[in-house]
Amino acid sequence: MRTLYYIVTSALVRGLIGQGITAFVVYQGMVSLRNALGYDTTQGVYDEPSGVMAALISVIGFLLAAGVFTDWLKWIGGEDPPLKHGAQGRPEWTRYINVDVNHKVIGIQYGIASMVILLLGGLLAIIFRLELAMPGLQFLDGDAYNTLFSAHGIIMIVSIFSGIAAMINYLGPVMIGASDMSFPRLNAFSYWVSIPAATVLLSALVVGGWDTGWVAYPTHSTTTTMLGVQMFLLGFYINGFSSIASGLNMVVTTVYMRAKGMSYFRMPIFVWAAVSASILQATITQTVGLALTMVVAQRALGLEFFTPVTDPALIELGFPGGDPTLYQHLFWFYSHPAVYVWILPGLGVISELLPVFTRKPLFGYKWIALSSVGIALVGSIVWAHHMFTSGMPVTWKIPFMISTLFVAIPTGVKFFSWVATIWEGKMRFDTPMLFVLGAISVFLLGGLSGPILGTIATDMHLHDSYFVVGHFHATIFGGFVFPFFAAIYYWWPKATGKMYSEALGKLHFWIMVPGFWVMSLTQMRTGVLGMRRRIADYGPDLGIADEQALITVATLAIGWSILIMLYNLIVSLRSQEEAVPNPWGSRSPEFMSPSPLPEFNFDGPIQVIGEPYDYGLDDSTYVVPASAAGD
Amino acid sequence: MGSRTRHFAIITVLIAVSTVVVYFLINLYLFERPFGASAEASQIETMFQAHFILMGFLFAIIVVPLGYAIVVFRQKEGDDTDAPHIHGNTTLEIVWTIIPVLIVVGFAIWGSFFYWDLVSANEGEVEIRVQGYKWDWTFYYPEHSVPGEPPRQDQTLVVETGQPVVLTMQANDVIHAFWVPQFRVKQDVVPYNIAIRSDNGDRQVIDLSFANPNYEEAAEAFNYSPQEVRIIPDQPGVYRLRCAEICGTQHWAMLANVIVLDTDDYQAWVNGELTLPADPNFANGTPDTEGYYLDELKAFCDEQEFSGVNCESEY
Amino acid sequence: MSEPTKSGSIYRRGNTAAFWLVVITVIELILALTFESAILLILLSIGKAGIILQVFMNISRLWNPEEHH
Amino acid sequence: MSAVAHDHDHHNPMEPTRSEQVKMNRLGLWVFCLSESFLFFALLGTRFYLWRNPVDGIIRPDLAQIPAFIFTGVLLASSYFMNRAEVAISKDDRTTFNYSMLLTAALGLVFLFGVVLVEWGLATGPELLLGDGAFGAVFYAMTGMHALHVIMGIALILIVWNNGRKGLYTAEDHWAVEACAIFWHYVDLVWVFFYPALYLIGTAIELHH
Repeated sequence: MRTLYYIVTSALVRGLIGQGITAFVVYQGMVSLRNALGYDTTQGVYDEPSGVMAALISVIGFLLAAGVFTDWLKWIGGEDPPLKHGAQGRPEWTRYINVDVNHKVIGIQYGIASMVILLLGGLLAIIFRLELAMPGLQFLDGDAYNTLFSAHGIIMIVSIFSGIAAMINYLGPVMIGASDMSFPRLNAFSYWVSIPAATVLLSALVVGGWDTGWVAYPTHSTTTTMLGVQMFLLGFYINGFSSIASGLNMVVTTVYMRAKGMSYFRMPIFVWAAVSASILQATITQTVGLALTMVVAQRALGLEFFTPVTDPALIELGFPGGDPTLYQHLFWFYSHPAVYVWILPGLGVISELLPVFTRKPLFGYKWIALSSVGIALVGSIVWAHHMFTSGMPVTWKIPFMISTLFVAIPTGVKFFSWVATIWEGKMRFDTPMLFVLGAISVFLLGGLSGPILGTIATDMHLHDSYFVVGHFHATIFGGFVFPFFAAIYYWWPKATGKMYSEALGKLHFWIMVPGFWVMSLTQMRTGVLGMRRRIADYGPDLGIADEQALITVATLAIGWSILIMLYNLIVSLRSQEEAVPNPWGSRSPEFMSPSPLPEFNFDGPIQVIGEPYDYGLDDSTYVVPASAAGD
Repeated sequence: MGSRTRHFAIITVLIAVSTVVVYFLINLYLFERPFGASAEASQIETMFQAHFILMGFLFAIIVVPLGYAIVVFRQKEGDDTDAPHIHGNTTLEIVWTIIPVLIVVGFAIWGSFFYWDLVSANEGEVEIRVQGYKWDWTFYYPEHSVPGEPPRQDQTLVVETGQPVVLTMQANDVIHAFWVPQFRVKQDVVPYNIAIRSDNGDRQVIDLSFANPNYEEAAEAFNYSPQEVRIIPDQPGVYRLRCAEICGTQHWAMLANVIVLDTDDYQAWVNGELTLPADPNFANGTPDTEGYYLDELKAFCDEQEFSGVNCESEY
Repeated sequence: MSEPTKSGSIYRRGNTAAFWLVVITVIELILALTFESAILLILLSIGKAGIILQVFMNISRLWNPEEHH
Repeated sequence: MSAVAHDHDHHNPMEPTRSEQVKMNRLGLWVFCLSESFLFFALLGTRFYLWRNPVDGIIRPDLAQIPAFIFTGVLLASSYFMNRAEVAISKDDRTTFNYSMLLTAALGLVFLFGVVLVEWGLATGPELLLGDGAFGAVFYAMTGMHALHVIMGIALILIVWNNGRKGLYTAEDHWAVEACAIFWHYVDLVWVFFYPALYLIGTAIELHH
């Protein structure tokens, strides 16, 4: 009974109820208002402008009901409320469903959200992979298929954002020796705004689905009659607030909260990657927000941003029409670098774990650190390579081809430095290390299939084909999924104080890596042979039926392996055995503290007195308590 | 021979061998290309080969040392000591930055000229207009039309061997994309004529459509330049045009036949003496697999005596 | 810290900045109606932005946080 | 299960001091401004991408110049008073602080109503319609997005004015006033670029409505 009471009165449940009520009230109010003004509100599954308004305001409803704004409202009234730490007299587990300012709690909240959303996105993928396993339409029609793959895309993206936020939030502050983020309340806001964003996004599936893919190119997105598109656009948009706020928070935290003696080039390498990703996240997210708003506005208000040719009277006067390629520029200006936001933290995890498991210093620390920044910078000026076939002038395409190829250089530096770290290293193959090696191999697949898409001549054949699907999944699995799993296994004993089963972890790895290789390479192969992306069916004339079946089998294998991981982790929580504080022999600050970490990470300020990765050097220390540093 | 030198000698040999093996695997099996039916296809094949060689080499240079280190240097049973303390080597870092820079610059310069060459106008090219709409394609042949009358149109793209063609494209609803894998070219097809509110609040549509008999004047007046792509078809056969940009419910079924004919057959088609296979479009009928039309195409191939490879490999 | 002369000069700094902002805005309008030079107008905007960033927004406090006390 | 060890001593041994927190707040606000700049640069990019034609190059709708000029002046004046308020609180001059804050908010409101009632023509009938191709779309998007920030700025000013009236800020510690000032000047800064982009740059195209 108490448990039920705690759940019902939690911020999560209150927020969801608040959001539902707000959405209902605003929607009904708007419909009545529009009826009174003489608009027709009976077209479509729901009245679109009213739905947009209801969705936007419902987010505020959620946040108010969940209590995210409580402290800020007090501040408006002239109070200065202190930060509330701890479970507020409730059991500890309720911290994860209530608004909590502790960065570790928020990190774990993000992690759970990420896994839940990952399972949902994976389920959708499995449904349409079963459809594609054979030529011919079996159990889905065009609209259902289009909704499923569009939802798979954006749901996975939300999952990835939660995943990197989990890693950055949990690890960022403790790795630099801080007690928390710079802005703990803003941090909580970042997490909690992503929940109503997700519900708005998922509501797209109930209000009619949408068939635009996650890119939502006009003029298809501005004219489609599948009304879920609005909820998709808004959900995507609102999730952007979360990205911007958490990016900003991490940047400021890194600048001002580092422990004494921790110069930028003595930070754990993951922090470099996290900061590079955070800078991108805090800035470029705005442009996709604008692009999405523009589509929403064109649909709901009639602002003609993307309608190519206007009426003759206006043209004769010299009035310009809209342009559908404008959207593509604004969208990819964000969405290409966004891929680097997703993979940089993952690449950081690879660089972080390699020295620990090879017992050797990270080869070329500064080069790896700066290559993260380099990837972020170069990655920001390559967006139009998604538009090589869009009808852009040739003179615009060529500079983008050149800048795209240059991404290979910082990425290459990372790869070579990893190999040099492993060379002559005394490697141990615990589960996290296996996933790191898997990540390197899979990211290599993604990396090597990149340049062929970057040169325009070959991209003309491969653009929008299944080759791109294979390439994209390889970069994201290699750059995010495998490192994320490596991170989960690696920091699990630190975060929970319990150890998972190595045997099950290795089983997970040995199913997932071959499964992914088969899936990705076969996707690329079918793409070269002529399979388009985003199609509900393909002809037997392409001769790719066997390959398609193989992809489906591989997808199922990956799905099962992830279930094994979840089983492994959940079972470990019930184990009686406590994990040792530093099972991997790491030098990183978080392993200097007990497991799980205390509320404020350390008993007191710490101080950096050496290099972070001096494995193999006797008498070298990285961090000590400031009180023991003796100065 | 020191152990370090021995290790490097072994991996050098392994890298060389792996590069060759991986290149052949990619080229002959993994990334098998569809039959090439245009001059562009053979041209682009050079670029594919260059990339495959690069892929093979880069794959080998990362995976071979990685695998070798895993096998040779792994922690031995009962050894708890750390590995040697090697924290970096600036010369090495500079080398593996500069060499990729050189490769990238080379590829960028070569790729730019290559692409420029690929899309430049060919001598004596004729225009065929391609219109994409939900969910089918129509082709207009101004070459075979009478001025002032509605242009000649067909649901099949028919081109002549060796005759350079410039395909100009427009969509009249949403963005579609023109892709014939055997030609190796792809081009988005962008909409042109959705009207907006005019003074009295109505919506108007101006006719910049290829179907307009006065298309040329209209295009000139409104400064309208449609998307274009150039091909020189060189292998007779039947191929499929597939829409490559998501465009709604039946995007997957937005297909058209592309038929490359030699000069005699092409003339026969111009004169209306050649019957073409049906248009594989399901937008107005029951969606079915493309297989339904394959027998018909096969029969057409046999009848035309198309050299086996293009028709056999297709169906 | 808050000597009258010094704070008076801070007020004056604001006055001067506002004066120049208005002057540039007038120049902008006149330029637009006579020359139609986009580059010149953008340069003038950047000048105005510089004044606002430096005088009104005190951007230098980011790297020199103590200067206003 | 718990990711955080039970710890009932809720005292943070590494809590940032007030001056450290203010430094962080300041950087945070500037990063936020940088972030917003991407939004406004994207809008400017949209304007220059769409408002052009093959004959004249960069173009703009021929909108009434005088009201736009006056409202631009009003926004500049409000920025001036915002600055005055911030200087006043830093030397503990409460009277100047109070009336300057109120004046800033009032001038902000004048600007807002100027845009909404006159430029959008809600009072006088619009020169430019929402659906007038790229002209209408970009004009309403840019002024609308800016007006949204003006509204947020005015709300912030009124909150800070109210808290200042209660005596919550001192000459040494008035971060809220500084934050409010930076945000308000930022809104002005955006208009510095939007005003010429919308009203001055490019060949004027006559409107018929």
